[in-house]
Amino acid sequence: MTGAGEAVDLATRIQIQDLYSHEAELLDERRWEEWLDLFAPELEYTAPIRVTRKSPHPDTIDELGHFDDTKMSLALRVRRLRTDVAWAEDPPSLTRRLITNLRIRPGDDADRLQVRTNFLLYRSRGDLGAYDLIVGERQDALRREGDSWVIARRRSVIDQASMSTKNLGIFL
Amino acid sequence: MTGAGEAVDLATRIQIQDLYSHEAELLDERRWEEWLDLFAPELEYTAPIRVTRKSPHPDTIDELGHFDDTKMSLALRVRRLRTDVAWAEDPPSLTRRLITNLRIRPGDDADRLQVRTNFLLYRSRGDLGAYDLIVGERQDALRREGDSWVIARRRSVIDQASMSTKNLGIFL
Amino acid sequence: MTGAGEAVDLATRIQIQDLYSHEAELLDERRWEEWLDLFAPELEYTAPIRVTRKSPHPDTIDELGHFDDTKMSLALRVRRLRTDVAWAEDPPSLTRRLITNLRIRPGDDADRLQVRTNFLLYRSRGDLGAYDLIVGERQDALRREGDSWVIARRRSVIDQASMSTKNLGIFL
Amino acid sequence: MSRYDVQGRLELEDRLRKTVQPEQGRIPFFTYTDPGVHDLEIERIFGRDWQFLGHVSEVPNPGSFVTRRMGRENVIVGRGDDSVVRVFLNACRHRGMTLACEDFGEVNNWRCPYHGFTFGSKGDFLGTFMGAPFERVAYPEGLDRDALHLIEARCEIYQGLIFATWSKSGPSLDDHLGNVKWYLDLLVGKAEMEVVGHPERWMVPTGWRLPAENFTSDAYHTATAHSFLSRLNMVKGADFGREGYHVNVGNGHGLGVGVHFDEESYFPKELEDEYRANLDEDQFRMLSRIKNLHGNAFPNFTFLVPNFIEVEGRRVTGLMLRTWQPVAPNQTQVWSWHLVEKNAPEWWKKLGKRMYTQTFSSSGMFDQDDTEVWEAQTRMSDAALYREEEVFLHYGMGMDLPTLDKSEFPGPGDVYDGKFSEEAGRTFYRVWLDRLLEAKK
Amino acid sequence: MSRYDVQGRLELEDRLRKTVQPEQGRIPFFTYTDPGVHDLEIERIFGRDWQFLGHVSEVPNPGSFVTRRMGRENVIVGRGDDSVVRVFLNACRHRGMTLACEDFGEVNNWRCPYHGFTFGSKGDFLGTFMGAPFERVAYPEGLDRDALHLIEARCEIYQGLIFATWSKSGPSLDDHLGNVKWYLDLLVGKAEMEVVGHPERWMVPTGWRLPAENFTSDAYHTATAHSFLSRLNMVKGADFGREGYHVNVGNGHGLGVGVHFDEESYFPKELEDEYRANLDEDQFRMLSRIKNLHGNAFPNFTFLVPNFIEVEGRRVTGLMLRTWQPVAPNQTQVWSWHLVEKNAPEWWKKLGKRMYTQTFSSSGMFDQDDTEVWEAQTRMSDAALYREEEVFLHYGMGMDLPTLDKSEFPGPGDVYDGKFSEEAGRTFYRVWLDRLLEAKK
Amino acid sequence: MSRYDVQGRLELEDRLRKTVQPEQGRIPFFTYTDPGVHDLEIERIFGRDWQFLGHVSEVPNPGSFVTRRMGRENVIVGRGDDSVVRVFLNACRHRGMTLACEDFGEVNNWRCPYHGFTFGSKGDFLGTFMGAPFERVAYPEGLDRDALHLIEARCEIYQGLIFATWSKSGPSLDDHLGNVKWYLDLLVGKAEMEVVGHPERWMVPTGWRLPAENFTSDAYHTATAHSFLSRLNMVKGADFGREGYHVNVGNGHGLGVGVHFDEESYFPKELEDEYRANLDEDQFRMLSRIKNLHGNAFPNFTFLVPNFIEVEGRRVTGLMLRTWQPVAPNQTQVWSWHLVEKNAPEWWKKLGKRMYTQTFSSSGMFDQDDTEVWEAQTRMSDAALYREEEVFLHYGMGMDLPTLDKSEFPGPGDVYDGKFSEEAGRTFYRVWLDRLLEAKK
Ligand code: FES
Ligand code: FES
Ligand code: FES
Ligand SMILES: [Fe+3]
Ligand SMILES: [Fe+3]
Ligand SMILES: [Fe+3]
Repeated sequence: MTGAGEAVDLATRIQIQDLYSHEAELLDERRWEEWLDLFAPELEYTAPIRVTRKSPHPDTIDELGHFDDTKMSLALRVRRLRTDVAWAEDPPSLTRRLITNLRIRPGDDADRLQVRTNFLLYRSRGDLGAYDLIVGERQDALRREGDSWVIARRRSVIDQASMSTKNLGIFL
Repeated sequence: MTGAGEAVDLATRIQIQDLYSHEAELLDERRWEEWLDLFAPELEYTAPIRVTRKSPHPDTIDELGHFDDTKMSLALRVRRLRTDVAWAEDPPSLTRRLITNLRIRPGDDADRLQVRTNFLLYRSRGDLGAYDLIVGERQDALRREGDSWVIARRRSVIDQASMSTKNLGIFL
Repeated sequence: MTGAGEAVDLATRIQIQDLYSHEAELLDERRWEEWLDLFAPELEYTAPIRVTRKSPHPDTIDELGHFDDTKMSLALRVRRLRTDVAWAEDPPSLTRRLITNLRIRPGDDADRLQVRTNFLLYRSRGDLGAYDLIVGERQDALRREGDSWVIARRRSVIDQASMSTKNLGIFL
Repeated sequence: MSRYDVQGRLELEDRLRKTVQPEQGRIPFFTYTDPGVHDLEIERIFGRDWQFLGHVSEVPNPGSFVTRRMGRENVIVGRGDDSVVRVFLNACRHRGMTLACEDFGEVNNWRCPYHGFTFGSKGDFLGTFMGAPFERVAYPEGLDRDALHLIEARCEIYQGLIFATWSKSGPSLDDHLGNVKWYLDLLVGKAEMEVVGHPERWMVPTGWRLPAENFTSDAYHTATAHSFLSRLNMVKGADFGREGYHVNVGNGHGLGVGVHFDEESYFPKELEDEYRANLDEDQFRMLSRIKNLHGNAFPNFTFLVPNFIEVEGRRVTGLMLRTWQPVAPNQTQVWSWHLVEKNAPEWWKKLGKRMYTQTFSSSGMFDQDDTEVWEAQTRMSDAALYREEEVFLHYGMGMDLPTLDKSEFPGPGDVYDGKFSEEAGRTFYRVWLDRLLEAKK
Repeated sequence: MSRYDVQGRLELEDRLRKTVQPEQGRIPFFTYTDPGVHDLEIERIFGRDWQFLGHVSEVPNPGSFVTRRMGRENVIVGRGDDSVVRVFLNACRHRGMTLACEDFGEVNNWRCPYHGFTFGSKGDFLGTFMGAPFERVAYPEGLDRDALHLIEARCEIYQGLIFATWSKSGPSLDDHLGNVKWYLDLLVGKAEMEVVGHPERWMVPTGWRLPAENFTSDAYHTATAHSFLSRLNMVKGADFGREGYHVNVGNGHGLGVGVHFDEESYFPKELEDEYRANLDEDQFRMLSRIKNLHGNAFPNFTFLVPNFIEVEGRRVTGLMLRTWQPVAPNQTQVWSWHLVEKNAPEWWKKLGKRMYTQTFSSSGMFDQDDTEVWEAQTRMSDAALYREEEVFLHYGMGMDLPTLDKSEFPGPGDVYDGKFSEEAGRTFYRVWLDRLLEAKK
Repeated sequence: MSRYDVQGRLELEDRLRKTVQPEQGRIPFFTYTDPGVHDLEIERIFGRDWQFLGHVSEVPNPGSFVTRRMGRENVIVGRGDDSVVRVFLNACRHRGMTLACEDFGEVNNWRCPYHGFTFGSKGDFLGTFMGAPFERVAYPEGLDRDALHLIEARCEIYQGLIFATWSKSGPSLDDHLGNVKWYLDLLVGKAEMEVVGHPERWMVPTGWRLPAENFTSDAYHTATAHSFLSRLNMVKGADFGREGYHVNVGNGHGLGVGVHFDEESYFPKELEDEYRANLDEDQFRMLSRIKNLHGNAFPNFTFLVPNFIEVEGRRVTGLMLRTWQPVAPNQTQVWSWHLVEKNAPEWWKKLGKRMYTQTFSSSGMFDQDDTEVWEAQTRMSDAALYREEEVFLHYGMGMDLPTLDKSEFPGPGDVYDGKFSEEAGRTFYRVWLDRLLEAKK
């Protein structure tokens, strides 16, 4: 069994757990600029497409994705969201991210970690009680940066072959 | 980054985490009297209304809420639930509270903490497979009481401008 | 208040937390044979039926369940899933298990623990954005096995009187 | 008759004509949730009747607006730069996009996010976002500004209550409200009122009519549905809300007034002067006796003074206004306002709000039981839609009773001694039936 | 013909008359999910036919009740204080509120939570909750007690199986069941039976008819749909369930019996005496040969003896009863009972329950595949509703085959050698069509 | 006219005939979401018209297949063992079970999971899974193999684009596409193309027509809906996409071409030879001037060359193809393909894909705003279905303008100078109306 307990010491484990709680709060409060600070400059931010295949064929397609971003392009998205004409998210969705099932594994070297978490992203808009759920797994690569960690890669695996939210105007 | 790791020592962190798991269990098992014991006498228990506004207007309205309770009024609610005529919740809903994203921050003094958690409250009633989700954030103020903690304030932020559960006959 | 912090030391707590994250990953990745290894040979694996009753009548019926399995019968189910004719789950559902609210309590002896967790099981199939949620509580009995733990009993309480997923072709 | 025998509108009208018998206290079960009935209601009641939308304190300044519902439709209630309150369909005249996307706000004009067509606070088309040169390229012949005026509803205000109707030729608000005005004065005319915060909204799986008729004439249910009151010794005596008056107000409106026999008014002394200045003598005396008051103005405007309760040594209540917006035959959106006298003392504001929230919000101890019941009735009706024999429900309480005269009760309408009567409910259904069968307005 | 050309009930009846051809083994695809067909079924099958509701062991005492479904409607199955089992629409006669809100219970009377109207265990109106004085105030002229009697269905019991129908003039249960009684004896008449725990319920996105016809006459699908059996070497030989008999029971009922050729009966020796005491000679001999038995009594009452399996050195099976409750054209609620002989040895009870749960509950290894298939058929039919050409499905297995005579098989009905026949399915559809076209009962 | 006055198909056809006035630039609001209109569309457009299903690179080998949608129906697009691409209804001929349950795959035949009926890659019935002996037992008289052939749609391919129609007698693909072929050449005929990964799918709560008409003729919305471009200084100049040409292609197809005035083509030099080899002189010159190109082929096939953007020192774009699959009047499934030239340099592939994903996938910065708008229009229309007066929408941009002649613009169709015109949108609605009123094809 490979669990977090073995890959890192307790202080790091807690630090990482808090990193994810903090990140979720930043996103749910739309503090996107602070959120961007959590990422490394070399960030790759992707989200593969899911397909329905029989076992044992893979059910993810990485050749194309819901996202294909760099830190710079995320920053552009954030700048866009800060204009007064970002209609899709202004008025903003009410969102809440539940982050669970933290799994920390050694990365390529001592300064790197592979971190997986499960997420449930609740999103409501409008006025008749409807909401969307986006559920999946984040597969992150973290890099040590001083005494903190930055996210150097994120691959978000959404658990639907046909997504049931009208757009990804929100971040995973 | 402000995370739990920095505000409190590990033992306290664990104590608080367990407090929330315990609370959820009490509520899901309808052990309301024990649940009331988790609160301080001076409790303020509120839940602001959410509105759809353009950025950067606030999307919460605290002038009116889904709840506006004290410990005494919560106790009255509980006494009511224990009668045999509390139709709304007898037969009771089947509920489950998932509490995640624990964030602990210093309070006004050493004996106080600001604690935030995200919650997903699943509620099913009746017999045709329907269910409601109530999702949001709890913003609690905890106060030390001996070697334990009590909840002195709770502000539950529900992430819907128009709630999709027929009543809040259950507690947040 | 009975929380995990009191029943076990921190290392064990972390070990158990990781056990559940690991288990969820195995199931979501359909690594069923590895999953079976987490269970003790004497396993009882059940899921009571829920009913709508007025308080204080119990709302679970253990005389009949959604599951009534042993380790051997689970192994048979797994063997079945590995054939090329397990239509119900081939193509497989896309699933994600969020495991929260860990509660650890002493078991019958020093080598046993009672562990409860809440779960949300997200399941999507097909191509039009539909999904099912199965939510409830796992009530497990763990048994020490060397320096690790195995699951000796699992009672999964699903929070619906009439389940809203077409079959339990997936494991709880 | 089963729903299946009804193939279209004409047959449905026939079925209604034959089976809805308010004067006999008989209403057929299918009307609770029949989809055809619901559609008729949308067209002929919510498409034509006066509907409550909000309070003037919600649109205080020129440019202030709120977005509200009239049945299934979304409307803008806006105060123009000329300070006049108007109501517009919240749909751009170009291609129907939602124009105001906020619950409330303050603007100079509404600019459509799709192609930039822009409308002034009086609903007039102002041009396109990109300005005249740009517009001239796209529309060299110009745009017909009149044809692009926002679709406007008739809007009238009574005692700060904003109403609107899509009907161009129907009665005035004054005529529509009729006798209920006397009672509304007691609630919102007695002092300068203001909306506290923002109306709460939530979804209840019921048709809109069940709650509306409950507030119109169902005083009787309290003794059972809300019997926790007696279980917890929260009410004295066992009259359970019978003590008081039932009023069949006319036009489908109905209400019940619970009275006390204490010397003093339960309303705050501090406001007495303001009350006196705004009410006539009869009204002021009535106000002083009020212990509770529930009512509904046809179709879906509910008002309530919850029973006064003692808390922290004070006797308080918290005024509630509501609408029940039809979303589907078995789905209603509740809008629940809490209003308070602007000049009231702090304790009255604070405790009144608390009492309102604990008794009649989504978490209200009364509301909970009511929503449970309405949902269950709705589900049973839904399930019974294809039964072959007609199931009739019982609306026969208080038939053929004598009315009080003016000397016994000062308010207008047909007044009955004691709140246990469904007379107003029967009139509600008479008006309802007449509306549904009125093909063209 | 596309659904769009069908404007109302009469045109739908026409389309059905023209295209449903059971005797030719042709059933049109649209009938699987057409909403109009579904509505007709609710009115003319579930509104009129005998439906299985539960077993007498579920209402053991005076005052015991369970709440069940008859199609879309909720009913109370209650044993009165006179020990008679009755079936009532679970709707208060006042305003239709759900009367019994529990899945089961034991009560003296049902008191409505809304206004307290109270009904005795025989369905009689007893008065209002607050008692006579209170009632006299509200209804000075009194209430018409007869008119307020609960709506009651006809209820009859066969071998402990409780059935009810809304039809007042239709055939008796005895006539309705006809030949299937002989087979039901084998399942629930052979010994004192009891329901284990409570029926399991869950939702399957299929029309109710697909599972019903599957159990009626689809022995053939096992070889493919459940071919994991052979993949895992869990069945010996390759007959895949052909070995046995197909029975077109009549009245739309159908079943298949799988037999073994071992000397000994697979049923527990410990119960042999009880079996003998309850069955006739033919039945007892048949029981001794049973390896499995699947069937369905029209419309939606399924019964099953799953194939005996060896486990822990014992040969066991676990009896299942089911109903498929129509919720929508593409939504069905499964009710699945497990029953066992009350006097059976513990091993039989414990292992039988386990086998039942592992093979035929919501997690059952057979059920899984079946639900997957039924959902897919339902979705394909839904999608095809507007196709212009009629798509016909194939129901042609085993046409024009000779029946066995009494000497070859002792049970009643048209019996065929080998389970591979859809004769009972064709009769199922013939009965179904006749029901749908019967305007008035 | 309210929806309630329309009792059936004939009255709906009447209403459409009277109120849909494309040539006057007037389209009634109800058509956006009326359920009856939607059903008509399913029958008469998606049941009859040529629809885009995918690209040949998705079915590269004999046995390759993908499953796709034609309106509400699921189809198999498979390359037979004879290398011919065919389209079949993905429903087993036995009982309608879904035959191919994967999004794509490679098989020798399709075997139904229910009873094992098996079909070859040409759609021919091959027999049952268990083989001939088994089948002979079940069907001693044999099965009619011809009658069991899969239901096949007409399939034709243009420049690697696979289309199909259920109509047996309608026009050829060639005739249906007509002038749009010249433009499709520019997108997918200019080089060997391949689908990158797999089309992305997601659900948008809009009717299918709003996006389709947007891509047909709505260049104007960019300036407002996507005005973040100017806010962030991402476009030079303020023409906002007017610069270019609007083309009313004919047959309901429409498109707009944005052009640049730079010397050099924006497309990669590395591919120039391949482009030249595949395009004629006019086309090659046009390609060299393209800055962006949006369009839609009736009914729901959208194509787009997003505006070239500079990134990492390169000028790139990422070709998009789309279909808008109708799921409900207010629910559409988007299918979005990204294609690229197979022989393109790596930078073009990598950056083009990135640009496509960032601008026009589910997270695309343009798509976001569009989906928000379409949902809002849909909701407003839904809410207005029961309004009594007809609400008309404005489709009047660019009426009665002169077309360019061949010397000014080489491509076919009616070409207008500048992209601000809704001429193609008006033709889209004319074709749409004619289709809906065509009772029998
Ligand atoms: S829809 Fe409002 S400007 Fe076009
Ligand atoms: S509805 Fe049952 S008493 Fe009124
Ligand atoms: S449905 Fe395909 S073989 Fe029967
Ligand atoms: Fe009430
Ligand atoms: Fe089966
Ligand atoms: Fe756009």
